[in-house]
Order: sequence, then C-alpha cells, then structure tokens
Amino acid sequence: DALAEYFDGLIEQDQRVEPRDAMPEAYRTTLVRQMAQHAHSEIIGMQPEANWITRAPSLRRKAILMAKVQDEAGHGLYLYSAAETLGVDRSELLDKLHSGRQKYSSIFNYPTLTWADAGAIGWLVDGAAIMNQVPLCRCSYGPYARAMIRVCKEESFHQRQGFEILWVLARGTEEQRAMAQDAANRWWWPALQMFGPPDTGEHASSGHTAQSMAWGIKRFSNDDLRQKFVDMTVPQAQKLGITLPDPDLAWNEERGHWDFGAIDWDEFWRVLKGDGPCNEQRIRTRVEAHEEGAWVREAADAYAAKQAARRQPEAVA
Amino acid sequence: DALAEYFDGLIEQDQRVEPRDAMPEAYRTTLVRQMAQHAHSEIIGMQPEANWITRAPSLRRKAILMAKVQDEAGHGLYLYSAAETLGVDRSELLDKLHSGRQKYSSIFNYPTLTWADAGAIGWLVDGAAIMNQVPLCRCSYGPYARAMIRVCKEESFHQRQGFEILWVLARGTEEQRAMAQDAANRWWWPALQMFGPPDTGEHASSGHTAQSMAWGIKRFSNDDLRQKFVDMTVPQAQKLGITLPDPDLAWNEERGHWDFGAIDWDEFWRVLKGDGPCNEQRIRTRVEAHEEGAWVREAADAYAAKQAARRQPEAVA
Amino acid sequence: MSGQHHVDYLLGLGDDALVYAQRLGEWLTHAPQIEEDMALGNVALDLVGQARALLTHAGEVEGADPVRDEDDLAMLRHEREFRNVQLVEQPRGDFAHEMARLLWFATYQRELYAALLTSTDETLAGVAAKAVKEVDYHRDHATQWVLRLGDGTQESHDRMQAALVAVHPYVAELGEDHDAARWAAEHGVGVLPSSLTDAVNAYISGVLEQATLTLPDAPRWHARGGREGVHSEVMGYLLAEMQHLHRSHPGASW
Amino acid sequence: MSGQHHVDYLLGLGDDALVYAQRLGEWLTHAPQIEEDMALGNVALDLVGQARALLTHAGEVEGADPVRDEDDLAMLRHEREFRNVQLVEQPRGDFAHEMARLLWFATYQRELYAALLTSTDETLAGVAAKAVKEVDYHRDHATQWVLRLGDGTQESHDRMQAALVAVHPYVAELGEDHDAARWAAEHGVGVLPSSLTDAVNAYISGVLEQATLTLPDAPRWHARGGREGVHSEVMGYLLAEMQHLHRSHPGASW
Repeated sequence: DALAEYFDGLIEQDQRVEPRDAMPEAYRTTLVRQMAQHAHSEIIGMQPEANWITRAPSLRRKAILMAKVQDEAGHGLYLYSAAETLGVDRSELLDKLHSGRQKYSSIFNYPTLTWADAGAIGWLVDGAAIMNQVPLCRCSYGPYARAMIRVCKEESFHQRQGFEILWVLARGTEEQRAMAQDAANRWWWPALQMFGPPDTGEHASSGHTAQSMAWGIKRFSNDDLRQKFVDMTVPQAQKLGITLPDPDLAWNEERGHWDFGAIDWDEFWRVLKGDGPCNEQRIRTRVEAHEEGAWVREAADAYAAKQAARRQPEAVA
Repeated sequence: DALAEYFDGLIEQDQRVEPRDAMPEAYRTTLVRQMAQHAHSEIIGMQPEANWITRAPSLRRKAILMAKVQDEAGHGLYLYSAAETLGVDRSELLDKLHSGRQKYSSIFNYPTLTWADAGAIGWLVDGAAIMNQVPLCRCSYGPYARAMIRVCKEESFHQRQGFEILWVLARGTEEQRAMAQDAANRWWWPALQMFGPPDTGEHASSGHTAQSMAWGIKRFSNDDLRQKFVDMTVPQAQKLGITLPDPDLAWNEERGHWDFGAIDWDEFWRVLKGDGPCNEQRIRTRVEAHEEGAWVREAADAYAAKQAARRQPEAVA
Repeated sequence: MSGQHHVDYLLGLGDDALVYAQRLGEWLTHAPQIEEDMALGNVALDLVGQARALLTHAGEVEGADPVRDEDDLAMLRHEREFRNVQLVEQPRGDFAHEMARLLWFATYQRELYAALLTSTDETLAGVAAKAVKEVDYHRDHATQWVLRLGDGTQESHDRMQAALVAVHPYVAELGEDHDAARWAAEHGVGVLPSSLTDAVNAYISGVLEQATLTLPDAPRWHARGGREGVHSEVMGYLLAEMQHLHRSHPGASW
Repeated sequence: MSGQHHVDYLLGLGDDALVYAQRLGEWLTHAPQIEEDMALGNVALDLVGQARALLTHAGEVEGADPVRDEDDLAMLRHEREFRNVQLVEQPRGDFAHEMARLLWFATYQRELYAALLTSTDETLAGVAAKAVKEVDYHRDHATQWVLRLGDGTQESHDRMQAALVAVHPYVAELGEDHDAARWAAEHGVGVLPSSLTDAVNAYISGVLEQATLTLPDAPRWHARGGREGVHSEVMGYLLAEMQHLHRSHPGASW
C-alpha cells in the first residue's frame, strides 16, 4: 500500500523516518527493543563506575568520574525519550529491565575491582560502544540518530578520559602499572564480546542482522565492528605500554588487519543468561533504587496534580 | 519486727544478705536500680569500643579488643542475673534502658574518635570503674558482691591493656604520641565525672549516699573515690609521658594527695540529661539491635516450647 | 596564629563542601529517578569544585614546605584535622532526609558565599562569586523537593516532617561561631556564622510554611565540635572509604 | 612456583578466616541477644586466631626479605592479592543469613581442618589441631540456631529458608579446586576442596531436614574467582575499613 511504499522509499533513499511517519510494526518493535536495551545499558552501566566515586584517588578524578556517571544518566534519558517517540513509556521499559524481560549490555555484569577498571571501562568499553554507536548516528530512525550524535560526542570524551587514567597509571609506580595491566587483562575479552556473537559459525546467533541492515538500523556486521575495534585499540595499547592478553594478536599484512585469538563464547552466553559475577547485583541495586524511590515519585505526581488544580480553581469547583 | 531485726543484724555485722533473706523494700529497690544501671553501663559501654573492632591497627589488637567487648557483654549478663535474684526480669530492665527510664554511665555518651580512645577508655574509664567497683566486692548483697569480684578481676586486666595501648602509642611516631595525648585530653574530665556529683556544695545531688552507706551498698563517698582515682592515675600518666589536661594538678604535701582543678558540672548535667554527643546514638543502636532481634528470640522460645512438648508427648495428647 | 586561623577558616568551608560531596556521591545509581541521579550528581560536582578551590587556597595560605595541595589535604589528613560540621558527615538517609539536609546546608552556603563576595581574601571572594550561583541552584532544588514532599502525599509529608526532626540537632552547628571564624570576621576575610542564622531561618521558615510542614521543636541535644575536629563516629568510616586508595599508594600520582 | 603455591594455599585459608572474622566482628553490639554478642564474638575471635597463625606461617614460607608478618599480609595487601572465597566477604545480612553462612562455612572448615591434621606441613597440622575443636563448636552453634529458626515460628522459618537461598550461590566456591590446592594436595600439604564437598553436603542436608528446611535449587549463578583474587565489589569497602588506620601510619608499631 501507499504507506508501506512511502516508508520503503525513505529507507531506500537513506532518509530519516520520523515519529509521525507510518512504519512497519516489526521496524517499530525492533527499534523500541534496541533503544530500550541501549538506554538500559547506560543506566546499568552507571553502577560499575559509580562504585569508585567515593574512593577516587584524587579530587580531580572524583570530579571527572562523577561527571561521567552523570553523563551516562543523561544518555539513558535521551534514549528513553527517543524510545518514547514510538509510543512506549519509560516506566514500562524500566519494568521490563527490572523483571529481566529486556537486557542490557552484558559487559556491565563484571565487577570493577580496582581503580584501573575505571580507566579500562573508559578506554575499552566506551571505545567499543562508540564503535557500535557511530554508525547509529546515521540510523534510519530520526530521534535515535539524533540522540546518538549527542551521545557519541560525550562517549569519545569519556574514552579519552579512560585512556588518560591508564596512561598515568602505566607511567606510575610498579603497583600502578600492575593495576593497569590487570584491568586490561580482565576487560579486553569482555569488550570484544560487546559486538555480539560472530556473524557465522557455530556461535552465530539467529539474530535480526539482515533485516536490521535492510532497515538502516544496523550498518556493519558484528565481526566487522569487532575488527575495526581491534585495529583501533591495538596501537593504543602499544602507546600505553599495556599488553593485551591475547598471544594470537598479530598484524596480518595480507588482510591489513590485526588477527586475534578465539573468543570464549561459552562464557559470553553463560554471563548473558545470568551466571555472571554481577548480574544479580546490578538488577537488585537498580530495583532497590526504584522501589525505594516509589513514594518520592508518587509525591511528585500528587503535588503536580494539586498545583494543576490550584491553577484552574474553576475547573475543580 | 523480727525480719527487720534480722536484716539489720546482718548489715551491722557486715554479713551478706542473700536473695532468700527478707529485706526492706527500699533496699531492694535501690539495689535493683543500681545493679541494672551497672549492667546497662556494661552493655552500652560495648559500643564505643566495638566502634574500633573492624578498624583495629593490628590483628593482635583486634583480637584483644574483641575479647574485651565480649567480656563486657559477659559482665552485663552477670549483673542482670544478680538483679534477677531480686525478682525482676532482664527484659523488663532492658525495656527501662531502651525507654530512658533507667540510666547508664554517662561516660559512654562520648564518641571514640581515634584508636587511642580504645586505650584511654581502658586506662581511664575502666580505671575509674574499678575504683568504684572494688568496694562493691564487699557489698552487703551477696549476689552483687560475687558478681563484682568476677567483674573486677577482668576489669583490671582491661585497664592494663588500655594502659599498654597508650604506652605503645606514647613511644611511637609523633602522630601516635599526639593521638594518645588527644585521647587523654578528651577522656580525663569525663572520667573524673564518673564518680558522680561532689559530696557537698552547689553541685551536690540529693542522692541516697547516706542510706546506701548505711546499707553497705556504698563504702566511700564520691569525692573520696575521685581523689583515690586521681592519686592513682597521676603517676601512671607520668609514666606514660602524657600530660593530664589540668593546669591545677599539683601534689599537696600537706594533704598527701593530688590537688586538681574544678570539674565542669554543667557539662556533666547537660550530657546526663541527654545533650551529649552520643546519647541518642547509643540508645538507638541498642534499641535497633533489640528490635531487629525480636523475631529471633521469639523463634527460640517457640522452638523450646515445641521441644518441651515433644519430650512429653502424653501431656500434649 | 593568625595564619592558622585563616587556614582553619578555609578548611572549615572546604571540608564542609568535600564531605557533603562525598555523601551526595553515594546517591548516584540510588536516586528515586534518573533525573535525580543527575541533579544530585550536579550538586556533588559543584561541591567538589568548591572543595578543590578552597583546599588549594588553604594549602597556599598555610605555606608549608612543600605546600600541601588539595589531595594532600583531602586524602592525608586524619579525622581530628577535618573541620566540617557534623551535619554533612551524617550517613545517607532516605530522600526526604537528604532534601532536609540540602535545604539547610544550601541555604546556609547561599548566605555564606553572598557575604564572602566582599572578602578581603581575594581568592576566597573569587570562589564565592562562582559558588554563590551554584548554591542558589542547590537551594532551589531542595526547596522544590521540600514543597513536593511536604505537600505531596500523606506518606511523603510524614517522611519529610520526620526528616526535619532528624536533621534538626545538626543545624545549630552551622551558626556557631568559632575561633577561626571570629578571627576571619575581624579581619574581613570571613563572616561570623551566627550573623547568617536569621536569614537562613527566615528562608527555611518560608519554605516549610508553604510546604505545610512545621519547624520541629528545639532538639534535646545538638551536635558540636566539628570545627575543632570533633566528629561523630561515622566520620572515621567515611574517611576510610575516601582515603584508602590514595593512602594505599604513598607518593603516587593519579 | 611450588613455594608460591604453598604460600597461596595458606593465604587462602588465612584470608577466609580473617575476612569472615571481620564480618562477624560487625555483629558485636548488634546481635539479637547479649548471649549472641558473646557467641559471635567468640567465633570471630577464634577465626582471628586462626588467621594470625596461618598468615604468619604463610609469611615464613614465602620467606621474603624482610619476612612479611601477619599484619603486613592483613593490612598491606591489595584487594587482588586476597585469596578468600566470596562467601565470607558478603555484607552482614539478618541473623538467619549469618547462621546460614556460618553453617556452611564452619561445616566446610570442620572437614578441612580434620583433613589437615595429617598435613606434611607440620605448622599447618598444628594450626588444624587447635582449630578443628574451635570450628566444631562453631558448626554446632550454627546448627542449633538453624534448627531453632527453621522449626521456630513461621517468620523465622521463612527467613531461614530465604537465607539459604541468598547464601547458596556462594557455597560452590568452597568446593572448587584451584592451582594452589591441587599443588597442596599432591604434596600432602593440603587437601582438594572438592574432596570435602560430600561430607559437607551430607552434614548440612541432615541439619536442614531436621530443621524442616529444604536445600534450595541450584542457583542461576555462582561466585567464582576468590582464590585468584577476583572478589565481589563489596570487598574493597571491607578492606578500606580494615586497613585504613594501619595504612594511615606507615611503619608505626601498635
């Protein structure tokens, strides 16, 4: 029909779909799920770093870390708002997060054990996130694309801050250097897993990659993004003087890319399915905050209703 | 009557009154109040020191401190048991503590701000307590006297441990020496107040000293005990190399005692009446523990009742 | 001694900001809504900024050799050397408790920084000029929440009233004059805390009335001694958490 | 490397005792009755004693120059160097949670120390000889409470059952073999944790049955990594509290 044709035309011409436009239900559902999962990742992703706010080693680092965690809250809000343009409600999405019906990036199910982890998260996790997100700035859905532009700008700032944390540690005392190396050891493989299962082979998931690509929601395959990330990160690690924990890492002249070793996809699925070190803790923390705040949100609603009534006394009387 | 004569005879001959003996109601009431207050002081007195268990500077000190706080719990139990011989119930006495109808020693309304405070409490607070308690080992009421013998033995051990904490600090780094001196500065005057208001003058309380002395519950006046404490403690401070915070402290050749400066009785009454740094906190901590433990105590009772019933099945059937 | 009073006065201001930032930082990921994670984070961030400027300046005025910088002062002082009021070190309570505390503290800071705009200590006047705008926002934020909670639901009203009672024993200390402040007031560097009290009380009374809340009766006790380094027992745990990493790597840079 | 395995094995045992003593120490003044302040204090005290002996011995076997003593190891190691299981570092819950944790841990320790009586490491065998009696009492104490709570009131039954569920994800780690333990078992110094599991489970099953409780289903996740120094996020806060004073006075004696 005409509406479907109009939508297909927008996609073909690589133009933006806007909330007012008609769109296939599957496109809407896919986008809502993806934006929600992305928003949830920002919100849950606050926790591993917030863990170091009260213990940051200097006041400057404390301030930077607070600002970063705050930015993540902001990203969550943009993304929930973007999702809301498709007729869902933030509270509905949060309920799905809290009950486990929607996911967040599994990377945040690992603990931050040392200060260097705040650096590694900025460098590797935000670095991988940017790799995933930059293409989304050209996503076919307008509100999502615009949110991503804003998010990406801040994320690349965070990535540089993470790199700088490790830079200083790597040039510090022997213990600081060991701390930086240990963090890289623990975060490297989970960061590679952030791009999702491989495109082919026994570990490939029966995902929606092809459809998402056709819709202009996804621009590169998981493995392509992963390779770009490895190619970007290896020289950074060399600059830092940190050894990435992969003996198979080697420059492949022929491919013009870095080769890397086999990823432990069993661990990936295990953690994704709930048996990660922090899955339960992350959700519990989030749910507790939400439940403990229920009376506050109710009070704000009640107050707003009273104020509205006071502004229109005749309507009440 | 004959019973009163028998009681008076026991007191006159400095013999022990036992639970089975008839005794004046006022004697009983005074003893219950005093033993309860004493027991409460042991229980509340656990808090300032327990505050340093998780932060003790060495494992040896951690062990000693844990053992000490545990001993205080034990002292509380002896003393509640002694009070129970007069027909009251521990839970009744605890209720009175929790609701503020019975007091505990006001010294425990001061905070332990540094590790040296664990030393100062042992040295000064336990030292003052022993001074008060040794005469009670000859108290006319048998169960109280016997509890005190046991308590005093352990207290003098604690006093030596406190002295030793300060001894090590006073021979330590500059910061450790300052810590020891600061603790002595803060605990000295409150320790002197532990003997209660002066016997005479505007600050004297309308207490029951005379009657308690006649009954053999009290053996020395407040001021006498205080003087004995000062005379004992000043040489110890000299040995430690700690300056007691009283410019008027001076050996009085004529009296054969140490003269000391004026005690701030306004502060004493203020703290006693509730405006001390920790009054509210101490009671709140105690009440919370008690309330949070209610379901445990109920479970233990229910289980005991079931077990008793199981032992006598015929009685149940 | 005058130099020491000057230092102590600055440390008092800086420690208030630092320690309260530490408590507010605990809210991140625990706030009742995401907007509030951001807002409390903002307040905390402003306070860390104030603390950094004030502690840096305190170190310069102190002029030790070598000069102690903001981290030396924040991370390497012992509890008895911290000069903040006890209000800011109290553990995080519920959201009403935090808004009660923030209302008092931001209102106090607002009057304080407004008065310090004309400090003869030009660095301090400069800090105040920036900070007065920040704390104006903090005060407004707390005010809006106290109104919402006070005049929201029955539960929020009761919690807000209980929070005022819980915070009340700690507010007198904000207005207590101490040696360093007396010296600072005499020399035009600072201001007597007691001189701010009327304005603070007037603002808060107005808010409470509008929020259908009542100022609690005079509390049975009140906190004292923070400016002389006498804190409540929770302070040691706060410092252990704040300083442990820094102290675990003596001499390291971050 | 064999020396390092020996050290690591001893550190694992010592850190378990130390960290659990730290958590149990938090109960003092917070127990449901005064008798229990004493009892939990006793357990904590026994564990501190075991930790001191084990860490001292670990330092001797390590043979660094100078030798690291019990306090060097307890107070100056970083989180990633602690080798305790995650069970013992978890925050204090309600009394049922503590009794569930103590039941598992003391039962594990009882089997462990019984097996270590014949260790070829004579110092370790000596520690075990003393400790086995202590943990026998701990296990009995936990058993009595699990019976009372399980078969007490409905509330205590529900809390006790919930506590078993909460603790369950942490118990598998007690029975997990790790490199140091494999080395120790091979050399007669120690014992494979997995070899203790059947006896532990048998005892606990007996207690739970008598207490009208049920062993929870296999948990969705379980803790791993403590023996390699991978802890849960609460561990850093525990160490900050435990070490702060010691670290604040480098080189001091106490």
